[in-house]
Amino acid sequence: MIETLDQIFVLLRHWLVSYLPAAWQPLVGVLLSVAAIVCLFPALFALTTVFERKGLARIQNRLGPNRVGPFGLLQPIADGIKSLTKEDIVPLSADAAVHFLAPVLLVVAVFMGFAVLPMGRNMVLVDMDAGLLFYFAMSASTELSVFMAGWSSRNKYSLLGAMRAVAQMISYEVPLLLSSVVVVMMTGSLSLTKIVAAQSGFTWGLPHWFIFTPWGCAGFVMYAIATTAETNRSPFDLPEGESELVAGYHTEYSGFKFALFFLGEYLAMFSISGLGTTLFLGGWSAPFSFLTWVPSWIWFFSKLMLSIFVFIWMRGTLPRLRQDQLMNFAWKFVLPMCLLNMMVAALWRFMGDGWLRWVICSAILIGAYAAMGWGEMRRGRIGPRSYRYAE
Amino acid sequence: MSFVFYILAALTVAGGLAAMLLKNTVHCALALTVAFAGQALLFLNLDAQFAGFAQILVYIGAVAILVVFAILLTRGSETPRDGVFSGTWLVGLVIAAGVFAVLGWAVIQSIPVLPHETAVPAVTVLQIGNALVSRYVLPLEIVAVLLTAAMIGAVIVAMHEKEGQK
Amino acid sequence: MLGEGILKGLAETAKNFFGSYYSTERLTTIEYPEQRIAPFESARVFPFLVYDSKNTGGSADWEAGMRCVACQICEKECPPKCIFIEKSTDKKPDALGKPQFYPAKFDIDISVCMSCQICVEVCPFEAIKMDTEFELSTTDRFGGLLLDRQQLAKSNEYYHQIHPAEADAVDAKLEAEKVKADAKARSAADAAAAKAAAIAGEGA
Amino acid sequence: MTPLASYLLVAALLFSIGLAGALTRRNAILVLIGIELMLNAANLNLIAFWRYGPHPELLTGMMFAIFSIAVAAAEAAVGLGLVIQIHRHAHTTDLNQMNRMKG
Repeated sequence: MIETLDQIFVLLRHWLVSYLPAAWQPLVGVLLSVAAIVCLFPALFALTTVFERKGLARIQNRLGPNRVGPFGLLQPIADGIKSLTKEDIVPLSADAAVHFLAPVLLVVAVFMGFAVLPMGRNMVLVDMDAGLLFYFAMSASTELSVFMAGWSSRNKYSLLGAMRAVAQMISYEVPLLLSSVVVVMMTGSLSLTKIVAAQSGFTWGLPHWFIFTPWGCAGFVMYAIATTAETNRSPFDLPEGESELVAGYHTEYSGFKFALFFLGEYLAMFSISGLGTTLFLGGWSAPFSFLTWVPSWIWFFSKLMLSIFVFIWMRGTLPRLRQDQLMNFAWKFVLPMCLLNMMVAALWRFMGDGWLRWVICSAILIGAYAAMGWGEMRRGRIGPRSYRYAE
Repeated sequence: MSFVFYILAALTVAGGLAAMLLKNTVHCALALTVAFAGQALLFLNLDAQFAGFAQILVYIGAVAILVVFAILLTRGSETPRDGVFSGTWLVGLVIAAGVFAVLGWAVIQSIPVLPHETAVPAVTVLQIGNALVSRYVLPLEIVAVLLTAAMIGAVIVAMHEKEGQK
Repeated sequence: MLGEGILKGLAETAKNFFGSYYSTERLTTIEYPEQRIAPFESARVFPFLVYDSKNTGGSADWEAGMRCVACQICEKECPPKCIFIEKSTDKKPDALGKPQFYPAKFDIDISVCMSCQICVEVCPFEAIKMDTEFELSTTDRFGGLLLDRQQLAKSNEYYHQIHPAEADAVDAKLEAEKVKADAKARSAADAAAAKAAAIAGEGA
Repeated sequence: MTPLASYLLVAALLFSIGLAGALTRRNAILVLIGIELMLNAANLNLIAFWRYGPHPELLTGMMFAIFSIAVAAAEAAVGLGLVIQIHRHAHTTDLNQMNRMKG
C-alpha cells in the first residue's frame, strides 16, 4: 500500500500508457510526464503568489489578500483572468519579433530545467548522465532572453534593468557552479539521481544529507546566496528595482507576456530550489529514518516549499543591495569562499573517516569566514551604516 | 534520424547566414546564438552529450552574452550610415566561395574512403573526467593557465585608465 | 560577526509573522465594509442643513423648521463655490417667530465641496453643520452628488446624534438667544405697554 | 544514420559563412562573430570525426572539441576586450576607419 502510494504517479503513467500500441508507449509516456510538469508547476506558481503576498503581509502585520474566495485563495485565478484580458501593448519603436520571443524563450528555457530534477523515487523525466550540466546549460540560456526583453523594448529603464540582470546573473553563476561542484566532487557523478542516491541511508536516525557536513553546509549557504541572486529575488532584486528602474527589463511588457515573465521568475525559483534540494538536502529522501514510509514526492515538494518560504522570508526582511555592494559581495566574498570550500571538500575526501576531518574542515571554514568578516568590517566596507542627513 | 539532422543543419546554417547578413548588430548576435544552439543540438545528434551541453553553457551562456555586452558598450546597435559591408566585399565573398568549393570538393571526393557509422559509443561523463585528469592532464593544465591569462588580459585590456596616469 | 544583522532581522520578521496570528495588537487592520470603527466626535465630512422639529410640534416638517434664512453668507464665503442659494420672495416666521426669508433653493455640489467647514464657521444662524456620512457613492456621474435642500435637511436630533457635545452647546446658545429675544420682546412690549398707558394716561 | 560527409559539408558551409562574414563585415565585433563561427565549424568536424572514427572510446576528438571550446571562450573574451578598448580610443568599431597606426 505504502509502496503503491510512493509510486502512484509512475503506476498511473504505466496504466495510462498500457492502453496504447507498444510503438507509441515511450513517446506518450514522456509526453504525459511533460504535461504533468507543465500543469503542476504553474499551479504551484499560482498558489505561491498568493502565499507570498499573504506571508509578506503577515511579516508587515497586515492581512494580505483575503477577498477572492476563501482566505483569498482564488486570487491567482482573478489575477490570471485579468492579465489574460489585458491589452497586449507593444511599444511603437520596439523590436516586435524579439519583444515577442523573449518571454517565450525564457519560460521554455526554465521549463527545460525541470526535465532532470528527480521529484520522487523513479520520478525523473530524463535520467541524464550529465544532468547537472544540462541544468546549468539551460539556466544559462535564460540570461539571453532577459537581455532580449530589455533591449527590444527600446526603453532606457528596460535596457538598464536587463544589463544589471545579465551582469548579476553572470557574476553569480560562477559561485552557483562552484558551490555545486563540491557535491559532484564527493559523489563523482553529474547525474542527479546518483547524487540523491549518494545521500540515502541513515546514521542514528539522521540522514546522510550533504548539508550535514562542513563543506556541504558552507556550500549550501553559498548556493542559497547565489540562487537568490540568480533568480533576481530580494535582496538581490535590483534588476527590477521599482524605485529606480520602474520594473527593470519587463517594464514595457503587459498582459500575458508580463504574466509569462512572472511565471518564468517563479519557475526559475522552483527549479533552482529543487536543484538545491537535490544537491544538498537529500532530494526526495526522508529527514528521519522512522519517516521513510511517507511517499518520496511529498518530501521533495515539502522541501521545495520550505525553500520557497525562506525566499519569501528573506524578501520580507532584507533591503535591496546597491550595485557595487552586489558585485563586491559576489567576487570578493562568495567566490573566495566557494574556492576554499572546494579545497575543504577535497581535504574531507582524502582524510578518511573519523572525527578529525570534522574538526579540521569546520575550523578552516569558520576561521576563514570569521577572518573575512573581521577584515571587511575593519576596513569599513561592511557593517552598520551611518547616515549623513538622518538623525 | 536523417530528418532531424537536416532540420538541425538548416537551423545552424540559417543562424550563421543571418548572423553574417543582418544589418542590426544585436540581431546578428541573436542569430549567432541560434547557430550555436543548432550546433549544440548537432553535437547531441552525434551522441556527444557532454560537448553539446558545454557548447550551450559556454557559447550561449557566456560568449553570446559577451558579444551582446560588447555591442552595447561600443554603441554598435546603431546601424552605420555607409553600409555594413566593407568596400572589398566581393573579394571576401569570392575567397569564401573558393574555400567552400575546395572543402566541398575534398569532402565529396573522399566519400568512398570515409568511415561508416559505428555503434553508439557508450561514453559517460565519468570517462571524460577520468580522461581529462589522466591522459589529457597536460592540455587541461595548459587550458587552465590560458584561461587565467585570458581573464587577466581581458580585464586589463578593458579596464578604464585612471585619469591621473595619463 | 558577519551576518549577525541578517539573522537579527530574520528573527524580527519571524516574530511579526507568527505574532500577527494571535496578537491583535500587531494586526491593526480593520476589514472595512464588515467591521467599522465608531465615528469620532470630531469627524467632519460634508455640510448639511439643520431643521428644528420642536417648534413644529414634533412633526418632521423640514421645510417649516429650517433654520436657514437664505442670508447667502455661506454662498459668498465658500472657496470652491459649491453652494447655490435662491432667496424666497415671501417671508415665513422662523424659530423665534420672526418673519424671515427662507431658501427657495439650496443646492450643494458635494463633488466640488472640499470639506473646509468655512460655511459652518460663518453661519450666524447655526443652520449649516458638518455631517459624518462619507459613503456617498452614486452611479450618476454629474447630478448624483448635487444635493438639493430636501436631501440636505436633517433634523436637530440627528445633529445631536452625530455631534452630541457640540449640538448641546449650539442648543444652549440658541436657547439663551431666544430667552434674550423674549426678554427684549417682553421689555419692549412692556415699554410699549407703558408708553401706550402713558399716552393713554396723557390722553386721558 | 546520417553519413559523415553531410556533417563535413555542413561544417564546411558554416566555415565559409564565417569566413565570408569575417572578410566582408565592417564592424569589428561581427568579424569576431565570424571567427567564432569558423571555430564552431571546426568543432563540428572534430566531434563528427570522433563519432565516426574507429576508436571513439579514446575520446580524442571530443577532448579536442572541449579544449577548443575553452580556447574559443578565452579568445572571445580577449578579442571583445580589445574591441572595447579600441572603441574607447578611436570612438568607432568600423574596421575601415581604423587605418592609422598613430594613437
